[in-house]
Amino acid sequence: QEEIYIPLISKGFQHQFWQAVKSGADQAAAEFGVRVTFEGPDSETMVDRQIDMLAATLANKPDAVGFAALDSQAAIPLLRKAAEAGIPVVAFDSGVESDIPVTTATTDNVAAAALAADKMAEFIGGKGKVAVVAHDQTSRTGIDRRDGFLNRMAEAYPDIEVVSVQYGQGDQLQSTEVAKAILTANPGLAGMFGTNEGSAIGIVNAVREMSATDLVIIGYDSGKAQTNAIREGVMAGAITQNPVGIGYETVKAALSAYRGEALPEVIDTGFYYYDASNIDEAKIAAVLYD
Amino acid sequence: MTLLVKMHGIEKWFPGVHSLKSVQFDLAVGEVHALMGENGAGKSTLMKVLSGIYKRDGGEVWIRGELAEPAGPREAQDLGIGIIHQELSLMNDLTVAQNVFIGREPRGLFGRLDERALNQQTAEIFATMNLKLDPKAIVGTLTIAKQQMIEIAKALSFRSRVLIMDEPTAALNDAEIAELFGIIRQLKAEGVGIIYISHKMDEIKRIADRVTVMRDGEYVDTVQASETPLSRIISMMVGREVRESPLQVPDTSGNEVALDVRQLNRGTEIRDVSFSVRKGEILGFAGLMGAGRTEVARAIFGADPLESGEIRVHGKVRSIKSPNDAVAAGIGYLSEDRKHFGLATGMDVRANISLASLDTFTNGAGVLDEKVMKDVAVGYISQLGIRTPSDRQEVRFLSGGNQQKVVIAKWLLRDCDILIFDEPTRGIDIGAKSEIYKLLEELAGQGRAIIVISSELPEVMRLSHRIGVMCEGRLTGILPGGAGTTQEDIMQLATQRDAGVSLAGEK
Amino acid sequence: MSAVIPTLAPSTPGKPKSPLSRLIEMGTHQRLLAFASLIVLLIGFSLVSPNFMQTSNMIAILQATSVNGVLAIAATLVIITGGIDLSVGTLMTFTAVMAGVVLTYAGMPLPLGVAAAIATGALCGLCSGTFVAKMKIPPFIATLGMMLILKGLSLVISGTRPIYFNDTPGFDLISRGSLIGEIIPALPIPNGVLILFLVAAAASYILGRTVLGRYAFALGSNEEAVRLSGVNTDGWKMAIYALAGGICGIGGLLIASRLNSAQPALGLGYELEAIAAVVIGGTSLSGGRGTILGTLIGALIMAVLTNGLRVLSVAQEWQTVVTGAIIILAVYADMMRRKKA
Amino acid sequence: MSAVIPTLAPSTPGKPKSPLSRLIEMGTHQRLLAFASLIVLLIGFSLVSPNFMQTSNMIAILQATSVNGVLAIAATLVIITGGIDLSVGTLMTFTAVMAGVVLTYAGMPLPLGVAAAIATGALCGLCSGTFVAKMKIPPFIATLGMMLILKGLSLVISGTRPIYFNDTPGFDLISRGSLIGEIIPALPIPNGVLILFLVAAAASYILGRTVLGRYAFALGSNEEAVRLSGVNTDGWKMAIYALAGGICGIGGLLIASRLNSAQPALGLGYELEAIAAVVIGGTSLSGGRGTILGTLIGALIMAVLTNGLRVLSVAQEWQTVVTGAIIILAVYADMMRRKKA
Ligand SMILES: Nc1ncnc2c1ncn2[C@@H]1O[C@H](COP(=O)(O)OP(=O)(O)OP(=O)(O)O)[C@@H](O)[C@H]1O
Ligand SMILES: Nc1ncnc2c1ncn2[C@@H]1O[C@H](COP(=O)(O)OP(=O)(O)OP(=O)(O)O)[C@@H](O)[C@H]1O
Ligand SMILES: [Mg+2]
Ligand SMILES: [Mg+2]
Repeated sequence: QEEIYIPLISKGFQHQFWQAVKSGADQAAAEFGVRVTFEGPDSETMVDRQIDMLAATLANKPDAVGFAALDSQAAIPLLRKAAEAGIPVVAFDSGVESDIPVTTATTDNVAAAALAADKMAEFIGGKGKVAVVAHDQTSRTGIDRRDGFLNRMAEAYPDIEVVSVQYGQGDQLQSTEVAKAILTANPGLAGMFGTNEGSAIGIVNAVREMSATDLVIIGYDSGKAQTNAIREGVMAGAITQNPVGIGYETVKAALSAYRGEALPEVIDTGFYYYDASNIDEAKIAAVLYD
Repeated sequence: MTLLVKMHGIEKWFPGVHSLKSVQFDLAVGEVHALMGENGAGKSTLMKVLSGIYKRDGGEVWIRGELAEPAGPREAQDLGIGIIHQELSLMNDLTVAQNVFIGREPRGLFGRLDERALNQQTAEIFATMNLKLDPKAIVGTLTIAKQQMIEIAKALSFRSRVLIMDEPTAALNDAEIAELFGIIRQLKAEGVGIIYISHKMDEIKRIADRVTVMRDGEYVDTVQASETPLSRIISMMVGREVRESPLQVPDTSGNEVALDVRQLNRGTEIRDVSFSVRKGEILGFAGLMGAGRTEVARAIFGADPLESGEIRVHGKVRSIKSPNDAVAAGIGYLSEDRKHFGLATGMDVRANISLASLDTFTNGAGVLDEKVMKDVAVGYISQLGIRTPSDRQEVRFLSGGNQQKVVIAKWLLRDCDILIFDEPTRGIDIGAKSEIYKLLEELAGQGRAIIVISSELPEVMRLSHRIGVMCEGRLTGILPGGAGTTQEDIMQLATQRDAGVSLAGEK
Repeated sequence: MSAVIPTLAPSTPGKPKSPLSRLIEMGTHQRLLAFASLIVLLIGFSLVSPNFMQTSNMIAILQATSVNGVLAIAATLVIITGGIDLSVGTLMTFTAVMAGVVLTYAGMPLPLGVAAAIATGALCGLCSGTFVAKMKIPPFIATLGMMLILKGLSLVISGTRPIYFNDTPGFDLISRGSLIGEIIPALPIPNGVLILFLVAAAASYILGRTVLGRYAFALGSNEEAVRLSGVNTDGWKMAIYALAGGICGIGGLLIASRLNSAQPALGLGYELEAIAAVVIGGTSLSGGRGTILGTLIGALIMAVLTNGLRVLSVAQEWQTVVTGAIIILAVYADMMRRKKA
Repeated sequence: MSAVIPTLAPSTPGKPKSPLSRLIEMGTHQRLLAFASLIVLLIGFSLVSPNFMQTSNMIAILQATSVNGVLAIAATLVIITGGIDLSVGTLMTFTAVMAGVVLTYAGMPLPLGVAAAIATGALCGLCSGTFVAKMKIPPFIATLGMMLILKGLSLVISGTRPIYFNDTPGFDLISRGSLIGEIIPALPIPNGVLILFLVAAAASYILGRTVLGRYAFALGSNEEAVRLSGVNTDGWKMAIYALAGGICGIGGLLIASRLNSAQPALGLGYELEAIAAVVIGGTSLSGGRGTILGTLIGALIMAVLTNGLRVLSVAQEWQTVVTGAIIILAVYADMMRRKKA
């Protein structure tokens, strides 16, 4: 019989994080002998473009769909259409607020960012001024990671003041300029948190270009530049999700859903904090990409 | 008699130019008042002040006995003043009718346009002008001549009490000029006052009642046209005597053939045209509007494609695919439409003059030698008497005639063996005209082959050693130059139509 | 109608052409040309992929065209006057947000929301128009500024959170419902598409048959000449920009109802796509010429292209490459055919 | 022709102006005006925030200008010819990727990488130029197509992965090092900024003193007239586009060395910023007039604006609003001053 086709509609495409998810999906595809395609809009703001992508994919009568909704509500009519056509939907990255998806492969961004806050606090000794370079003001991941960090700081570390939250669209150059501006505006800043790869690298660049010293940088995700920064000690450490795992689990789940097998409500692919000390451990190395 | 217009003490300044120095002018009911003067004398400026386009820097304007302050085109229209501008100002993408009635379209409810009424009213106006032109034709596809007629029709449609005509005949041929004069006489009879600007002296005698002469932005004098000899008017304009040396045709039959054109063809515009020009010869081309002279010239110059035909330069067959090839082959072409095809009006005089010859002003590294370019430009400015504050003045700020002189300077500088001049003296004052005639003859004298396309028969006859006549894309004959050939001979060839061919935009 | 003559390259005075060929170029010529490219694409895709030519997919394509199409129509109006409008995308978003404020925050009835969106659009358009006409700011700058201002305001007003229309029953039907489908069940064309075509019809009527349209072309063709004819050019220009703004308001309603929410961050980058559709449709950026039908086809070409490549599940990076190449080819094909004509 | 009327003051057949201002306007006038707006901004920000006026921050601003500035210079060249270049952003990225391929994948020495980037840029520019000049495709479409093609190709060639230059010691010094700083330690101006100014100087020299520049202006002013002057307009046009492309190549090197990596996903949206800088600098989109100095100042204005607002840590959404408003005001101020002049 002809091969099973499982398209994944993601939130993005070019960013390294999504490429890692893609690679995980491809691994699974190879392993289970299914055909996987991976697509995502240029920016996480383009909700309607993602809908168009989903529509186009459904035209190909896939056997199951992986979907990372930019906005759950907006997608619901199409998801219904999929359900009616008997196409199981697996949500990934962030959940789809609807009962249509058979399962959700995700990590808890809020908790992950909170961990980042804890680490930051630990490094700067529980008091001082810190700032956040976030990658997006409106996207789910952007909001969760920002708020996860801010809320944790607010409730657990009264002596730490978050002086500025600014956004660099995950674009390394923009994030660099943003970070430099923040450093200029806040002499004696103790630490900075970058909410995704681009933001984190931006901070690192800023520190290099302004040759700022003893600033604690906590990053997010991985990528060669970031892992290098950690090895060199420019960056204290970073949170990483398991993007490869997300991709892999999504495809795996989609396949079992297609086969009608039972699935858990949520497949938590987990997140980790890593730094120079554990960066080379197998468990961590497995979830890092570069 | 009641005066429609009375202006006096009019002052106008432009950067570097004092264009109007306390000028006076008046216009009576039902008269044609000619306004004469050299290029840059200030004629158009004065009229733009009267029609509210320029704000005057001094002086007073009375319209029908009342002090008036025309603050813009609309106000001027309301005061009953209509103007035909020297430079065509039409919307090329719109149809003829849409242009004529722009701003006054017949409308239904909610600004709905009544296109049928629009076209019909336009057709009616054209009918009164005996003008054969399809109201639905796109203006951009029409010839300058036709576009000029549209401007006239537009001005007429305002039914103004005062009608300003700034060189309306510059682009017209005798036939249309006759029509225009018919219209003017009719308007006179209706009591309309007409201000008429032209550089064609003969026209003054034909229609003007009074003549006011300006020089260098100053009022010179106002005289009765009937009792003042042209020579006097001319000397008032130029400030000196202009002697027209009669044409003596040199014998060039022995000279080498510079340009030999055989069996040129393109659609209905060019139909097997063959002719040749020898070194030192001036070949004139006469013909009615749309005869296709420009087409032939443009085709030879590689500006438009050819369907068939052979072009030999100095005996060698040349394949000319672009103006670039043409210039390389030593052929230059001065277009009849300076605004669109002649000038980069946003650039200064110096840049425009050198535009066709930049290679001669550059070193190996492609660096320009501004110094030399300046000297050359200044040279031509004085030689052709171009009125401009400096060689860095943007060309669009020059008067019409002075712009034309800049184009001529460009090609004189380029110095080709074969030069095609299409309407070279369009809008150029009598003094400068004779200068340019001398220049052309000098060029011929130096052994260059010159082709002159002109819609002014006197000009063709004044210059040409031989006269080619075209009609509807065919070369209907070549007449010898000099006293032997009369206007009648030329017109006879120019009207050898053959049935079943119609011109652009005609019904 | 003059509107239809395409320019080869902006700011090049048309070199003499035989009156004949000019005539042919007028009328439906240009539209047919772009149309040809569209047909070729459709046939091509359906040959390669059996799944392409399904009613559902065709409708998906139309659905995908609707928003960009409406924005492109707005852009066409401005471009015909010789201007450009970079604010269509963020203005769309802003109007959607305003609809959200009226309907969800203030809980007013649906018609008021619709009115609010369109009025907001017209008002913002009027602003751009004023900047351009009265303050003589280049359209590019005026609308760029507007684009940024509106982008920011959308975020401010919405509190950077999407506004959902769940409390406004029937709002999503504006684009998702299908009046046609109720009459002809075999043809479930969504209302969004219907609205697109209605807007297009209205716009072409205005351009072709009303004074406003006439002056739009006249301004783009030779503004100075229009002024010299005693027309109040500034006023008419502002009117055009306002009209375009209002149309963007309709676009805002379409996208909002399609996503059943106003997404405040949306809209950046949409302006380029809209303008692209306009130019592919044969409208000249130098003004004075253009047709709504052409723009529609331009928008369809782009939608078909993206959808088709996805249905073929071409790798995304290659999709961009192919899209770029085909856009160039499609327009080149136009040039060639026009030359022949 | 539209080309001859400065868009900044459309359609006024020479309002009375003193001969002086007329002359200056053609020369440094316009630039000086934009310059005033720049000064106002600088003073304003340093009054509001003590941290703004630090050497380190001034240098940060200059560095932030470098990439956009170089792209804007490229765009200026094309815009002066009456065209437009939407591909500057993705071309920059593409050249960066090519440098990566040569240096990191093929492991060749630094100079070859530099050459590769610039050559690639020039080549791609030549393609756009050919589309425009030979195939008569409107510049907007030609460069839009190029933009998409190059965006895709960058991803394809890099395998959608950033290419790092860790194995090429000194590559990051291209923009980060500071030759000036070594000579005058007090003035650690990064090389990136130095390069920007060198490129600017070269470009203005070419525009002002060479045939190429002269034809660039002439083409923008009235292409047909230039053609009928026997000039090989197509060739020169292609040369300009190629030059612009080469300059984008330099931009690619700057950004790559700043990020010490070629980021294949970067570049979209940069074109708009570049063009904005050009227009703010007083270059007319209808071609025929413009200055590099103006463009530089335009780019600086935008950099100062974003940096200043960030230093004041204005909320993101308000940053956009203010930026938009100030861009409009800055240009409007120009208008006014020029009117007075
Ligand atoms: N807008 C302007 N800016 C600067 N100078 C101008 C402007 N318009 C006209 N001039 C100058 O004013 C003088 C008079 O120009 P005007 O056009 O009135 O001459 P004219 O008598 O109409 O000449 P022509 O017979 O060639 O049309 C010229 O020297 C011209 O350079
Ligand atoms: N700019 C133009 N656009 C289109 N067609 C033109 C243009 N100029 C001339 N033509 C065509 O060339 C023919 C002659 O036009 P032209 O302008 O040359 O008239 P003319 O100069 O009075 O006469 P001649 O052609 O003999 O010089 C017309 O049939 C017209 O269709
Ligand atoms: Mg005049
Ligand atoms: Mg002619």
